[in-house]
Amino acid sequence: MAVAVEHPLDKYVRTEKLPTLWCPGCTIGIVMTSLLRAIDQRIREGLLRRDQITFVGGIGCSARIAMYVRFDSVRTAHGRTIPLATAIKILRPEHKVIVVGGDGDICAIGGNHLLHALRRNMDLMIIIVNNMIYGMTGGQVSPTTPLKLYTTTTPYGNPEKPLNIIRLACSLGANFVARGSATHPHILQQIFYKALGKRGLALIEVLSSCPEIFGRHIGITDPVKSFMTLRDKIKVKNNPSLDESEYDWEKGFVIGVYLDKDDPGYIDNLSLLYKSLRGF
Amino acid sequence: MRIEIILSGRGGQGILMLGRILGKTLARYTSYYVAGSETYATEVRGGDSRVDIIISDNEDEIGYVRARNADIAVFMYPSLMKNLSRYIKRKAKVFIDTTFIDIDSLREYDWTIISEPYTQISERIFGTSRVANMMILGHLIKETKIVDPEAVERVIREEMPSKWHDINIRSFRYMIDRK
Amino acid sequence: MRIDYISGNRAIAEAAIASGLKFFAGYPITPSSDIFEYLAEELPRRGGYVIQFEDELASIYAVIGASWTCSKAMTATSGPGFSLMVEGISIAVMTETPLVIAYIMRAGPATGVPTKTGQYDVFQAEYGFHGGLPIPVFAPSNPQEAYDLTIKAFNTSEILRTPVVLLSDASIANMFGKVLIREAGEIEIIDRRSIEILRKKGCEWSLDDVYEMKCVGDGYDIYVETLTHDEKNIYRPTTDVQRRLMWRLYRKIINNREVLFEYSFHNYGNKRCRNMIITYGSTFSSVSEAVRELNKNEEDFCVFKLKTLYPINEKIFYEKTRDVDKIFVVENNVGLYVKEIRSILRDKDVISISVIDLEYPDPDEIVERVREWL
Amino acid sequence: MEKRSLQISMARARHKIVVISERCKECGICITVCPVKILDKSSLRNSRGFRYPVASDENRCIGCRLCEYSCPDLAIYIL
Repeated sequence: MAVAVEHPLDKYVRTEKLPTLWCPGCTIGIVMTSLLRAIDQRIREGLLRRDQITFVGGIGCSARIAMYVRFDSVRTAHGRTIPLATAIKILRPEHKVIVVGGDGDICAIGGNHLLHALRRNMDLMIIIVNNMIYGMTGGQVSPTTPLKLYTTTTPYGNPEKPLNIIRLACSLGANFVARGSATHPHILQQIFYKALGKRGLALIEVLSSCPEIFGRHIGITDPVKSFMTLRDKIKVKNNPSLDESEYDWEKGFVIGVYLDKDDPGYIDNLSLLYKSLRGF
Repeated sequence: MRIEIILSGRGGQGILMLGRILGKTLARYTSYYVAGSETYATEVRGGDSRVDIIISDNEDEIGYVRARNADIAVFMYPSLMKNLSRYIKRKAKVFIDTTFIDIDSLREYDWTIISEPYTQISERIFGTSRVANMMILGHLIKETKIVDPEAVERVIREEMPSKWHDINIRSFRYMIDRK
Repeated sequence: MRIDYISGNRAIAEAAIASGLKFFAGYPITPSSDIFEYLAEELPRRGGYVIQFEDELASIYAVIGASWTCSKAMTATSGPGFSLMVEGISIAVMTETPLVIAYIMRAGPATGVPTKTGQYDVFQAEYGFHGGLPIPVFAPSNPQEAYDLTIKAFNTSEILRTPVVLLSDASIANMFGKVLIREAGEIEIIDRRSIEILRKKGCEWSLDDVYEMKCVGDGYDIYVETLTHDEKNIYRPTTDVQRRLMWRLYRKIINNREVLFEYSFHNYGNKRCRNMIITYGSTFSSVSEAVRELNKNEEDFCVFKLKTLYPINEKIFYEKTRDVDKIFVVENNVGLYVKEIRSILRDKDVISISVIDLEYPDPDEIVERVREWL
Repeated sequence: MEKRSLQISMARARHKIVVISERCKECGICITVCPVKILDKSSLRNSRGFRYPVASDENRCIGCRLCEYSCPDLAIYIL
């Protein structure tokens, strides 16, 4: 058994930190590997340099992606990834700066930063791994928790309508908005691949299954059943319209690229402005 | 030696600019230690503004950056005059803009009063009230000789945008050159 | 080298530029905004960046991010803004991120009187963030000190890899003074890349507990860890590792107290110093006038002005107060920093003179209050 | 019939299923997504007590990599 086995993606992973802390059957790992495959594809095609990739992660299960990938990666406080990533992008414009976080991290506590990054069309790739619950802290309600669902902080059911991240992002000026699902890793990889080539803000919401916490709340704790439950709710569309982005656990979710344009990003505008000022 | 100066007016009259030009001239072109403080209201126009400048040849004497026994004062507007009068020495040289201040209201003070309707003159000669502050500065320097007028002109050139040099320097020169 | 007549805020901005500031992120708040505004005009012309963020939270994290690209970064704020930033400062302490925060105090609590002064936030600046590891706090009392201490704040943050607070207040923000401005070539400017050089050639700093910093883009696949980590930067939730980390971060600052502690001593020509007033920041202005008044009656007062509020070099305190009978601590608050001084000078009579004043405290009031104890 | 399928498998023998057993957390997703259903839980456990997947008939692997892509723990890949 002492054979040195190496996964094809190990060169992009801090293997000394494996195994990950994610629970068995948690699909955040699939999101990570899909992203690494997309990065690998771009690197092999000569479209991206691995020393010019920076990950920024906050707090939460999915933010740990930044902990496991072998690139420059910066961890920070809960919700504060986007401003930190913004500064890195401004000072290292040649870098692809990737923000990874959960629905709570980016949409709740970091919601204001998300709003302004979208408005600025800030040149970041923001990946929101949406498991519809606060996993790391034990199952509290999140902005994307389905209506009426039991959580530890809504023991009588969630009275709040969940946030449709796609609609928010499309309305505020991001260049690229897509929804993927961890249950469809090939499509996810394609979306990531496209997003990595974008200027301006690319936001990808990735639905993921959480058997331990979300699963317990909906009564499906078996990793496979949890995975299959989510997979059955996914409909794949080539170019879905914004109306199809409806976020409803009962009705299921349409994945695909909702918005893909090529407006100048924040960095373009900034460097244009500063070039005329400095002459370089 | 400690010389204390109080400059006061209302927002928009250029009291802060007057203080900065005088302070910079003293700092750059004399060997004195200079310190000052600015107080102004939140509103840009109309509120009370006040500048204190302290000059000394000994750094330790500067300490307190408020005038308590002013040797020189400028009032371009009457609103703070009553309040500040207790910080002004007897026989201090006090410059009064009679455009806004009734000369009769000064009887109660034992000051050496130097007065002109600076704002009116400024409007008449230069077509704007905005350079009245420099006119007062010229008068102040003529009467007190605390700094070389040439140095003031240099600072005006250094500190103001070039399109404002001419009118400000002419206004500054007006009282100095007047016979 | 040039001489100018500038305000305390302007002095901070000028010194930041001279120190090699590359990135400023901020959110407007009186009375710190003119630092922001001046830098917004000047820095982009010199190759730097000035960005207004959506709030103080974003600002402090942007500064942290900028610092991890090995660019010198700062922000400026006041009490309410600093309250929002404290979370980020704790992150910066743990991740050992060099940055400078110009903290221009105003009268509080809450929104208080935004344009007026006070020294109410000395403890927030020193201890306000979670984790219990205080950071260097410098407190200028006039524009020249604001200039010099800003340069020291940048050098300190770079050498010791720590956030540093420059604690000024609304009075100093609007205080003008003759300032000797030394440009980059005329002063020692240090960045974190010179730590290894300093270590090799030997210097006054104690660098045993400071690790070399690699940045984003340096090609090392750096990992910035906010969790308790060992010497190899690996997360280890054990008491042993927590202890080692805490003590190292604490020692890093405290072992440099001799270099960091700055003060000035004024005896106003008195040979003896039976009575001493300890003060800091804009209150020094009023105290110096009060002491002149007190000394007229041969009261024999001297002033010990603190320019560093943390860390303190206790040795200097013992030395300066050896023959002193009475010690007065004058502050523009309810008597805060006096508690720090009492904890050092336990066998001395340390009297708190709190003068709460929206302007410079009235020297006459200080004289009156001090006389009650003579 | 049996003979033919064996021939096909031989022709596709280039697909080798590699399991890094120590990384496995026994979630079973790979077993479920495999279109040819050749993965199963082993009877052995790794050092953390998880029963990692083994291929019952590696020759039947069609090399679709769904297991590799769907594994959250980088524990399985196809050579």
